[in-house]
Amino acid sequence: MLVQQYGLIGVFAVIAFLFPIVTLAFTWLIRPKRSNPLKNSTYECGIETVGDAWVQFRAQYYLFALIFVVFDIEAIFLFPFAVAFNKIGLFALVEAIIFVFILLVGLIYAWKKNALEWQ
Amino acid sequence: MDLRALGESFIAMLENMGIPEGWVLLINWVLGALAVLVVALLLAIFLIWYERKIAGRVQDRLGPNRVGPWGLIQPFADALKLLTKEDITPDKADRITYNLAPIIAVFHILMLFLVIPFADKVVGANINVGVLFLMAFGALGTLAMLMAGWSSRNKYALLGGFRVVAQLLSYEIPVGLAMLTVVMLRGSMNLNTIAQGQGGVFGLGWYVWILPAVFVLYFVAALAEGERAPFDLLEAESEIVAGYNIEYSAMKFAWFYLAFFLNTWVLSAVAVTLFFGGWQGPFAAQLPILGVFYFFLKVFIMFFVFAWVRATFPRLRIDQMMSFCWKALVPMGLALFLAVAIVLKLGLPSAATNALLFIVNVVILFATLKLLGNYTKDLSHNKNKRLFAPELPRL
Amino acid sequence: MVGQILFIFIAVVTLLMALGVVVARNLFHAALFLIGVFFGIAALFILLEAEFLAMAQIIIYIGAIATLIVFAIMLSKGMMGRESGAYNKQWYFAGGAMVFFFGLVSWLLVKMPFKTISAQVPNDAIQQIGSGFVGHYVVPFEVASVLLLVALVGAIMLARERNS
Amino acid sequence: MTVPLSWYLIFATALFSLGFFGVLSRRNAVAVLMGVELMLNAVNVNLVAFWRYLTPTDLSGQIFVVFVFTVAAAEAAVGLALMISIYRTRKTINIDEINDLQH
Repeated sequence: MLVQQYGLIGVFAVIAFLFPIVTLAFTWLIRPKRSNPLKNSTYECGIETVGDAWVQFRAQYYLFALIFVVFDIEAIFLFPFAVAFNKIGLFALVEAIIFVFILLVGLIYAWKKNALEWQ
Repeated sequence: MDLRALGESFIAMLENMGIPEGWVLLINWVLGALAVLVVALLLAIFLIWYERKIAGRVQDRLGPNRVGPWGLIQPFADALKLLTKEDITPDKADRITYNLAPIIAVFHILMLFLVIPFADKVVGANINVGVLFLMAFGALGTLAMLMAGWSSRNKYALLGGFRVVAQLLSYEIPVGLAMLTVVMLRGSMNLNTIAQGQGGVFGLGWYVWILPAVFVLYFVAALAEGERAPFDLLEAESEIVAGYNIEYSAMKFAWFYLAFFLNTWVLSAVAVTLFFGGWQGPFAAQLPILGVFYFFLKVFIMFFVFAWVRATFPRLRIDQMMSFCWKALVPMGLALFLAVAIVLKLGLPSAATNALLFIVNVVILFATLKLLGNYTKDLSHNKNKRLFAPELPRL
Repeated sequence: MVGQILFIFIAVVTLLMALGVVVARNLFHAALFLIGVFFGIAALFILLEAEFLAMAQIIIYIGAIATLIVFAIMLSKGMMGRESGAYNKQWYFAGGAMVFFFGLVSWLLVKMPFKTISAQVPNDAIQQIGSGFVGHYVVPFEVASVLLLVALVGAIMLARERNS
Repeated sequence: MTVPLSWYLIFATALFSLGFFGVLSRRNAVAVLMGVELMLNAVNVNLVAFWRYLTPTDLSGQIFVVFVFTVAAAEAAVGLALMISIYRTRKTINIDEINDLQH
């Protein structure tokens, strides 16, 4: 059963990956190629580009990715729990609630520290 | 006509021709994969026309109407144009990453088609971790946009990349929480099993009647996941020109465009599967082909709602959007998850459980709306605070 | 037979990607290679019939950790371009240590007999994992959430900009 | 189950060695972190392979891997936050230039 399903996924993954490559190669054959330096320069609202594009950004943005990672892991723990939910007892539910509450403390901490503000 | 019987008779025919078993399996897989691919591409072509038509009607225009009857051939003309356009790669761009990004964007969206059940057991791969599969390959899309944003070496593109991280990653959490609640109710991550659990006459077994607030949560978060207005800040034309795909042209741009439309379709299909019974409908059990019809009907209605919202609403500001996700949707999702878990463990008869779930959902939904409403009302008197950045309610 | 060919193919590609992670001068390219490695390992998990872990691998490693790494690279201007000196002075020593370690451990592995048993993976594997979290492994389960909380608090403290 | 267990173990060893090399030889702290991730992944492959070949009916092996995931994610989050913090003050994250504690 597992082999049946994942074999299809494997075959499809190869096809889905090759398909855009093949079409891109095909358009490379038929499209016009008349490039010039001006055309290939970086776009910046029609004016000359100022400085390098890879500039320093504020680390504030990083915090969102960080909080996301923590909640993502939480989801990985809770999905098997949800699947097993009908089979487990009341005590297990209490444990899961404690688990969620500990993470909720993290969310509230981030909230208090203004880590959830986009500035 | 039974679709599964058709497939089985085809396998039997191949085996009768004396082809070894392994090859039959391989032929089967390749044919199945090609079928899913063709369905996805035809859908993309049709969806572009459908959305443009809806947007046109909403805004009191006609939409495409020149090429073919009702402009139906228009997307083909567009595709042909994009195929033959000159493709510009900026000199400064990081070439490998720049070319890889659209490929990954298409790859991830096509993979998502594999686990969506079109009718009972008519699904590419009927795996037990279907919901996780959606989350896993959905996350690849974020990565494709990040790659595009970084490799273009353009300030707007990089800024778009940062917004991608902020928006798509953040809104993945409410989507995941909504899916988690449904999984808990059904006790399975298999999407076909989830759809099967929503039988009943006239759609009374649909989970949207039991978990309305969870559906609202999913829908709002899905609007953001699909980069649709009012959450389309990734490619806000008036702010960051086009965001991560600013330097892309011709076919590479077309791939991002296609991924965008198919993404919305997949989000609608998942909404239908999780909350609106998937392929369930009158006589679908007797006649599986009807299941396909019902499924597509529901998905196109759902897609219509997505397109309708996109054509109607103005755009939010980015700080409002991030606050809304983390300070309203995530707490609401966690509260729903815990409340549903507790109600399910009370051990009431199933009718009473369902009624109680509905009440709990409505209460949480209105409590969230009330808190948000109070907060915005507060703000209109207090001009120093930023609109729509709710603070922790005092307990 | 088919399984062996598949394994060799995946293993070779994954190891080449891992080599790319170690030798790529451009950090962003190294991160892309790392994503390839994660993907290859997810494929190996499928071969080992651990479908839940394969999906968790993609969600956590590619969706979260790799994104975090890519994002950190994007945030620091100096890291985005080509590095001048990617290796430190002791790289030849590290190479020797690596070859020695690999030789020693694989020699031991070939020598060591393992009593393998061939049994089916239970059908309700995910359910068993879920009840394991709240059953036998409840203490690590709660400790994991505390660990995540501490990581969150620590990382916010570190990455926050203090002037505001 | 046509693939012998030792193949997986040797693969994991090779992956671990490559990560080890990365940790020891790279100057950039993010590259070092990537090496650590490779090593953790090698450990995961070992855990899953042992689970599949030695105790396939007991799911403890898989549960352990999920805990390794958690630790890896926490490590990456804090490590990268540390690097961003250091980068902000020093404008470099080359490990041999961050040596305040040596003096």
